[in-house]
Amino acid sequence: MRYDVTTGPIDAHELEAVVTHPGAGAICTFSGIVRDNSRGQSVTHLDYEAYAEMAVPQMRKIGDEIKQRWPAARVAMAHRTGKLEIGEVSVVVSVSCPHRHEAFEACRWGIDRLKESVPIWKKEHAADGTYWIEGDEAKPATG
Amino acid sequence: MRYDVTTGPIDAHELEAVVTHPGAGAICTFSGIVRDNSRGQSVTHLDYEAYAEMAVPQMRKIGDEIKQRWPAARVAMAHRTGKLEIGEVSVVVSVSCPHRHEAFEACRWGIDRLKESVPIWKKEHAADGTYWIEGDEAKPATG
Amino acid sequence: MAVAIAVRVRFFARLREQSGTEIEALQVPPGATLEDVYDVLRRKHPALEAERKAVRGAINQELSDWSAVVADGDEVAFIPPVSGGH
Amino acid sequence: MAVAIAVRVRFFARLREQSGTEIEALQVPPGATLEDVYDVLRRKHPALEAERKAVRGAINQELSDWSAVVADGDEVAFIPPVSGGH
Repeated sequence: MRYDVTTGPIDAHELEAVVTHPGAGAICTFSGIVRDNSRGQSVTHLDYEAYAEMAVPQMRKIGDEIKQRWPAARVAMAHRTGKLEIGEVSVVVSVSCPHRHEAFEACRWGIDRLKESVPIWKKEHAADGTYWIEGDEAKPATG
Repeated sequence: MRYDVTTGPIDAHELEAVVTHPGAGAICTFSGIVRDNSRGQSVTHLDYEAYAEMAVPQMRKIGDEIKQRWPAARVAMAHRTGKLEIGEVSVVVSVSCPHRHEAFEACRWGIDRLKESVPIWKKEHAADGTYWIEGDEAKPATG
Repeated sequence: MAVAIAVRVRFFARLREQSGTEIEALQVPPGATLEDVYDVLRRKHPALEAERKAVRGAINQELSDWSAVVADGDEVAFIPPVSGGH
Repeated sequence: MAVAIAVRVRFFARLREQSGTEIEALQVPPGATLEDVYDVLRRKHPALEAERKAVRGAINQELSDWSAVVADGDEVAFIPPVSGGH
């Protein structure tokens, strides 16, 4: 198990190495990437900001819940903060399980939970201005 | 798009690099790993054998079907052949999409189709003997 | 008997920009709730989000109700909704 | 008029082990179907799988019905079910 909030690049292979073990037949790894568009606007870059002291325990809680639902699962997750350019990896969730369908389900459940509950915020620098993305809302940034 | 049958190690990062592009916000990568057990028996290693001239076109067909179902998807897949030790990667399917749910669905659909339709066979060297795995059946090997 | 308790307040993301500060020390009366703390902060930082449902409070890194009472030495954080996304 | 056509036969996995060969050249009468070809091969290699539903035939890398007719120069393959798995 490994849960990181980091300003440096995320190495998905490192997370996969954490979840690999001799009983694991399947690894599902999700990577979130900075896209060049959002809300119909072109995006130049993003800033991610985290409440790290709360985010890491929240990630651990999600990992513990995954292990309750899929007892054989092993989990690693990392989220990057700071300025990210188009094509850079913002978040990775990697889950191993004995079989593939449970690996897919557990990984997807993990990233969905992370996105809705881990205190990390995205500031979008786009053609139409700079916005904080809060759920379905984009609110003008003032900083 | 990239479709490989290879005797060397598979580099999942290389496949992810193939599917990454500025419009992709999500990459889902599945890796199949050699497990240390199967059918309740301990496994020492596997041999994979492919009909490569048929397997690669079949993988391409699966990739084309993914692009019909998820038009924004990009796909890469690779399967390794020969002797594989516990913990080694036998197969990787990587799919990028604008958003994560479609990336998960397309990737899962891809590995499911690959497993049921691409002519690659698994020979299991286990505590109770050596078997060819054909669907749900394990048939004694004689070679 | 204490006439005030000291908390450390942290702001994040849009609320950090509105308050103009990342972290500040604050004294509040004993028995103050998260809501009371936020009201004090709103008076200090008038640009701070007025719509209460766009803000969550956390005490010592745990999301807490607005009626939760803060204690001396607590870390209190005010955070906007997380990004979510698809 | 040709009295025989030449095909290249390939065996994989368990069928390869049973036949003891990976690839062989075979002459069959014009009009021979995949089933005819397999029958010829079963006589040459008695250990080859008898249960027809445990075998698929492919002509030029395309899965084909047992009734499909082979042509001169075709690559004919006999393959077991793939591994599937969960």
